[in-house]
Amino acid sequence: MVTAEATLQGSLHETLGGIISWLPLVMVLISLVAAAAIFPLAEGRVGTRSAINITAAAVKVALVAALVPPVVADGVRPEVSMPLLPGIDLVLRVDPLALFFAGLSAILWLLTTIYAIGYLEGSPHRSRFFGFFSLCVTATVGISFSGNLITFLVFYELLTVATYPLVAHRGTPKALHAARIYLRYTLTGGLVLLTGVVWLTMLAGPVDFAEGGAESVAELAQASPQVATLIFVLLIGGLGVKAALVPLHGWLPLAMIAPAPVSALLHAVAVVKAGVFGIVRMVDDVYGIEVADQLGVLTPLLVVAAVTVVYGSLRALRQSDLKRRLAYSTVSQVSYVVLGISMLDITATAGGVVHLVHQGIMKITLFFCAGLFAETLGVHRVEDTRGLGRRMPLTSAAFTVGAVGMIGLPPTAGFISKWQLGQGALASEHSWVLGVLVLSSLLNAAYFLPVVIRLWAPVDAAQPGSPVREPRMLMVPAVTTAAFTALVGLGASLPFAPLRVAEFIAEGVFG
Amino acid sequence: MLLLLCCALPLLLGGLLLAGRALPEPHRGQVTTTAARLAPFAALPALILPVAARGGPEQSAVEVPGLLLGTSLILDETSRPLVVLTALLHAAALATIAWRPAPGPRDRSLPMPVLSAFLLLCLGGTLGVFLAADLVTFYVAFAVMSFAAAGLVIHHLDRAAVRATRVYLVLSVLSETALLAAVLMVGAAGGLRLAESPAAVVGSDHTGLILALLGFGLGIKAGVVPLHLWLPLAHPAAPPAASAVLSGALVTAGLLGFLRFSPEVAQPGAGAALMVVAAAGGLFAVAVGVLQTDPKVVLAYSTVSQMGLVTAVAAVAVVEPSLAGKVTAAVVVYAVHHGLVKGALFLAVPLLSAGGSRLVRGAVAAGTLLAGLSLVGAPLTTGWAAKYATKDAVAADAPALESVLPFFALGSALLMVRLVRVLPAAGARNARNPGAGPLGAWAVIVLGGAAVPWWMAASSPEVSTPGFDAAAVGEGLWPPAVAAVLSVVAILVGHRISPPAVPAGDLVVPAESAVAQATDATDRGLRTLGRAADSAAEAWRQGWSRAAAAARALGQRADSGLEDWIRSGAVLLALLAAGSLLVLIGSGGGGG
Amino acid sequence: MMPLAADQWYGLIGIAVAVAGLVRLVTVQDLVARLVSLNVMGVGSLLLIMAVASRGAEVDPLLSALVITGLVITVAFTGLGAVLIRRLEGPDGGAEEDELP
Amino acid sequence: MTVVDLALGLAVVVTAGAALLPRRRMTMVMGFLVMAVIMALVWLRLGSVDVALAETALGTGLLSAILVLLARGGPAPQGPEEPPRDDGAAGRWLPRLARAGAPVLAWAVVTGVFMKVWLEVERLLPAWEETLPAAMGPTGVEHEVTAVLLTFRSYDTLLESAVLMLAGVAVLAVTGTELGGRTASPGTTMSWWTRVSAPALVVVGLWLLFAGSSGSGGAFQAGAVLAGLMMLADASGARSLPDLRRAMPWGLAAGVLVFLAAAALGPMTGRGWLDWEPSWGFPVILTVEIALTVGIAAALHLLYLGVRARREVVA
Repeated sequence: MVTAEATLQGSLHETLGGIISWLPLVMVLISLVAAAAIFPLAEGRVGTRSAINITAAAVKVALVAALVPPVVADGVRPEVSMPLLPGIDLVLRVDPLALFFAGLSAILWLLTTIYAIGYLEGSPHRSRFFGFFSLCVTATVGISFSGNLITFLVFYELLTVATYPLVAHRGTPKALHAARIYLRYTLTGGLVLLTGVVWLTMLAGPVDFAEGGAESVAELAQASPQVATLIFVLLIGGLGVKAALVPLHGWLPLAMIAPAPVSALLHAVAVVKAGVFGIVRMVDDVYGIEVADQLGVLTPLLVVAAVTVVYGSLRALRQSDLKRRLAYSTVSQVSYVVLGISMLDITATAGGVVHLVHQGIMKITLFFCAGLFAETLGVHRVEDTRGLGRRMPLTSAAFTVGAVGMIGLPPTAGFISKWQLGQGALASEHSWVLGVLVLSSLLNAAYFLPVVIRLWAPVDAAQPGSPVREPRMLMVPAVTTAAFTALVGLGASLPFAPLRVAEFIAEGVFG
Repeated sequence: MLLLLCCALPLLLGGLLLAGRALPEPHRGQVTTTAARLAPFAALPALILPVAARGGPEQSAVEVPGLLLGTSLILDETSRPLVVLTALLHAAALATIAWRPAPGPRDRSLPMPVLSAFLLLCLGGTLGVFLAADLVTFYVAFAVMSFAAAGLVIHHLDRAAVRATRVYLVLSVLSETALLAAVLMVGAAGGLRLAESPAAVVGSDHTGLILALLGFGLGIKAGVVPLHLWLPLAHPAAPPAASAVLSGALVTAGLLGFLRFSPEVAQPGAGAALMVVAAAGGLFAVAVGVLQTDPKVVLAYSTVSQMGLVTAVAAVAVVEPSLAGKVTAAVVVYAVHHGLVKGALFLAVPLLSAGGSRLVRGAVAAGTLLAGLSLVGAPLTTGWAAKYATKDAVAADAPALESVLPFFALGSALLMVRLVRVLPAAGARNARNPGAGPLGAWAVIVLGGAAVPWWMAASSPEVSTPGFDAAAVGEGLWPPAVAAVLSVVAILVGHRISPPAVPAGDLVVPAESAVAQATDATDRGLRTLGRAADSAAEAWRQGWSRAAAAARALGQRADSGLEDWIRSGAVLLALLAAGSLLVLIGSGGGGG
Repeated sequence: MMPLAADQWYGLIGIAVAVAGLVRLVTVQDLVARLVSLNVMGVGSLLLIMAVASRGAEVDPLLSALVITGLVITVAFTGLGAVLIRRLEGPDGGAEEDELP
Repeated sequence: MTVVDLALGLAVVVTAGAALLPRRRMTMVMGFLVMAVIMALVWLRLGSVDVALAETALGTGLLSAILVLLARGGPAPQGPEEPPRDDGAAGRWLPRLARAGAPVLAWAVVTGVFMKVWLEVERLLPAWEETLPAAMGPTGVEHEVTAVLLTFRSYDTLLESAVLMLAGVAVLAVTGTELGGRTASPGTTMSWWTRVSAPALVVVGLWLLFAGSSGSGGAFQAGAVLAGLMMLADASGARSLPDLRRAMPWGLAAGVLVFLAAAALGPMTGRGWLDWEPSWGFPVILTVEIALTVGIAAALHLLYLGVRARREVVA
């Protein structure tokens, strides 16, 4: 009896394991199917479209949540592999880092979808918009679950193609110009990345992502370090375009012409994140942190990241357009991630990785709020935000939380990132990075606090105007992410909190 | 558990009050006003705690591993009296604003529940600073306190309040950043527990830098000249109840930082620098303060002066770590005395100009007089005891400082005289009864100020209390006496010469213009940078566009020649034939 | 010179026809003529493929399948070409139309 | 090489000339038609019944229908080829000769070289030795060509059906709503004949389809027959037959979608693309064949509908 029961349990376990191993493919397909269902929908069928969107997003969040315990706690690595070309497989695999990124994009996608439905209410071409929106998320999930370089590349390029129509969505000459520039930058970046990937594959064979680096790449680095370095530069250079590393960041401030949900997508959920996520993958899972260190490529990367952090903040200071200011802030903030992973320290790596999530939550809050200001009262410029605290209290409160997080003040998520990075910097050989962090904090405060003060404390005695009804579909996501910003900071040490998972990932990186 | 409740209850209630502002209108007012009326009770756990937790530090410690980066709180002998001070002051402030008989005149000010909420957050933060057992908690609580206090300063939303808030926020951000850098370095050196921090400060590679950053960051909060800029602006701008909290509790948090991080190995340079700067600044504040006309500004300068004194005393522990125990005890007694007395004075400002029965007005005047005398250090008051304790603590190792201390008492006396002079001009007396709430709260603080420090001094083995000998009494009497004489002279001479007018916030004005100029310069620099970067990017972009256009044109020209089907067909055929002939020749040559 | 085998002969025919189709294709202006030339060229090349396929004792099924594919594709492009020509010249442009019943 | 081969080959060349050289559209189309008939014979002669069948159905049948429709509907041939030469100046004979002669010369050169290469190359190539059936293994379908089409050359087949579908989609895109309406009935005889033959043709089509798995035939032939039937129905204006025009896009999509689904079945079960479990072979292939038949018939019919002049339509 006992054995029979055990067999039954075993087979049950097997079945569950079988289901779990299919989940990565299912998750990629969910949004693909959603996209396929949305494209042909008639413009007026708002209900159906919203239902498809929200259902797909919610299912994805649930699936990510279901994957967390087995992947993080039990060490299961669900994997789907299918042949793409002879000798090259399309591999989808879930490891903690993948889940981390997928979780971020799944949750934020749900919120962004709700926001976008409210934001675009009554505007034309919504089926097209949401179709590409879903495609974008398909690509993002694909990027996060990619188990090897080729798969990553495929989804990475898909993301480029799927975001172009979103940036150009408004169809105005300005939007088209921005979209063209965006495409030029990202396609060139994609080409450089492709060159690097093809070269690396030629020399080292198909590269599987592995904790601590791929062996074949390590051998290549041993045999011909110059070539390995050159390929590294190509890979990072290609990814650096989306990650908005200076001087490859030019498209990002231009792309703010897109509708607010797209900006949220670009800055927090998908595009910029895909770039840095790729850099994390290259450094940690393709080359491996030790090989990269031996090649001597980490310190230059660190310097580039540091320059980006400071430069982005400096440029943000002078922007009078709110969204442009936020865009430059993204340039600066995203490089924290690169800063973290290139310091060769476990605490710093955890800090960098956790900032992937933290920056996403905080920046999306700010873009949601900026969109709300623009949509409700037509406020685009920083100086026009004066006195909005009275008229749109919830939005302003959410914005304040996001800004406080960006400055890195406790008890928000930004503080946790900054603390980890600071501790890491001091533990590593690069204690000067602490100076960069401090300087960046001050600059962040210098360009965010004036907005906050303007919101709540109008200097002139002019009447601020009557309170405005904030559209609920827009406000709920903004307030939710603002709450996340605080909660993620407050509960940073709880099990399965982003910081915990990031620490777990960092342990994997350092073996 | 009670320990956690101390901090958590005010923070939660404050957060809920703010969140309650999101309710739709008919409910919002009722719910939040009712909650705000209950707010003073949020300080109860903190009042019970020092009495209830009589055991050793082991019993009165709590760990919350999941919160932030792991949170731990502890109640030790240093923090015990400070918790009482904070709880009392905040409870009084909350009661003053929430238990008023009727809401004040409707102006642009934020609603009462919002003020209560910020007071509650401030209370939670300040208690957190006092009770923190680890660096992160200390830093987080410090930040919560600092930024919640911004909500107090901005309350009236008028021009002065906004200016004060801006100055306060700028200084707070600088303070927080300096503190973060210092705290990170201390943490990296292994001092994540506050108990180990002093050793880590010494053990770190960057001891000098840490000390400088700590001095800067904490000095701003403690109001050490020249980092005191926010105090004289914030106090008149904030409501009196909030000023009481700012002056009594907030600055003490900065002071506690000095005590907590005071290194175990002597740092004579840093200590002496702090001592000199603090003491000189304290006397400078007196000089500026006596020229002010707003009673709350006078009180603010009094605070700056007193904090200078007590910081200078605390600096003795940096110079001579062996004295740390004695100095800390004395500083804490002084801080509690000053906090309560200053709180009583601030709370008295609106009461003095309010109406009420003759009895009430008499009581208010008497209480204020008592607080004033206490601040000056008149015999039998708590000021007398506190000043004696500090004098005794520093006598052995800092004779220079000891000789300066009486001048602070003189300064306080002068400021009090000035206060009496400017009070009547401060505002038209309104006939309204101040109400039982504010009056009761004020009375509690006055009585607390007269009793608690005495009790503390008596119960602590480290603190020496003055005996009733002639020397001690004389020490307490001469400053007010000299001040009285000087004041009479000043009043007589004052008609002839007009004293120089120093704006409230003294150095703020030049600092502001300097900052404005610096901002302008930075702005210009940034504009240049931006223009250069943008034009470089634009040139790059246009270069590519031109290249692309040229390539397109070239292709088009080649293409248009072949556009005609027949022509291109002919070319193709010719090429094909020529290629074939080549093949023929090639293979023929190779041997068919 | 060796006598020609059947497959070689058909190969030669295929080449001649395919090249003729190509030459006509690039030298004629009329659209329908071009379409027909394209078809002739296609037939020629298919013939060449079949010639290769039928060299052994049995016809190679793989190449046969390829030829069928080729025929299908021919139909597809011819049909599409015809539709496009019809659109280009307009539905009522036919001069010969009236002569026909 | 026999006399038959010689005659057939020459016939091909002659008919090719007949298709290429005339100036009148109808004439060249007729030339091409004859060529297609000859080609069917050539295929038979080369030993491939499948190709001959396909040629008959697709080349001779459909293609000629489309081309004839096109030729009779279009304008008279024009262009710089035949400018009216009223002056008839004798001095211009040289350019005219060059115009006519240069292509012939080019043709001769290229053909000659290719022929030479071909003759040399063919001698060097080994004859087909390995017979395919041995390599085929159990695909679930007995007939070689069909099995090849569906299993070994599945990529090819997929892309081919996709090409057909794309052609159909392109026709839809280009003509849009003009497909609507029916043709005027040319006469009762025609319509009667259509009604009578329709069931028979359907049966023939189905037979070709099912025969594909055991003998020559399959989706393309079946699709062509069905398309021809629909064409006939349209041309005869037989109103009693169901109007299938609206169903065309769906039929089109069905073919390729089913094929894609079948293709994805491989990776889902851990094999390559278009590679199935042997045991599933027959049902899967049959399903695909049915769907492809529908798709191809739809695409071909759309091609016909697109070429059919609008004027013939009764609104």
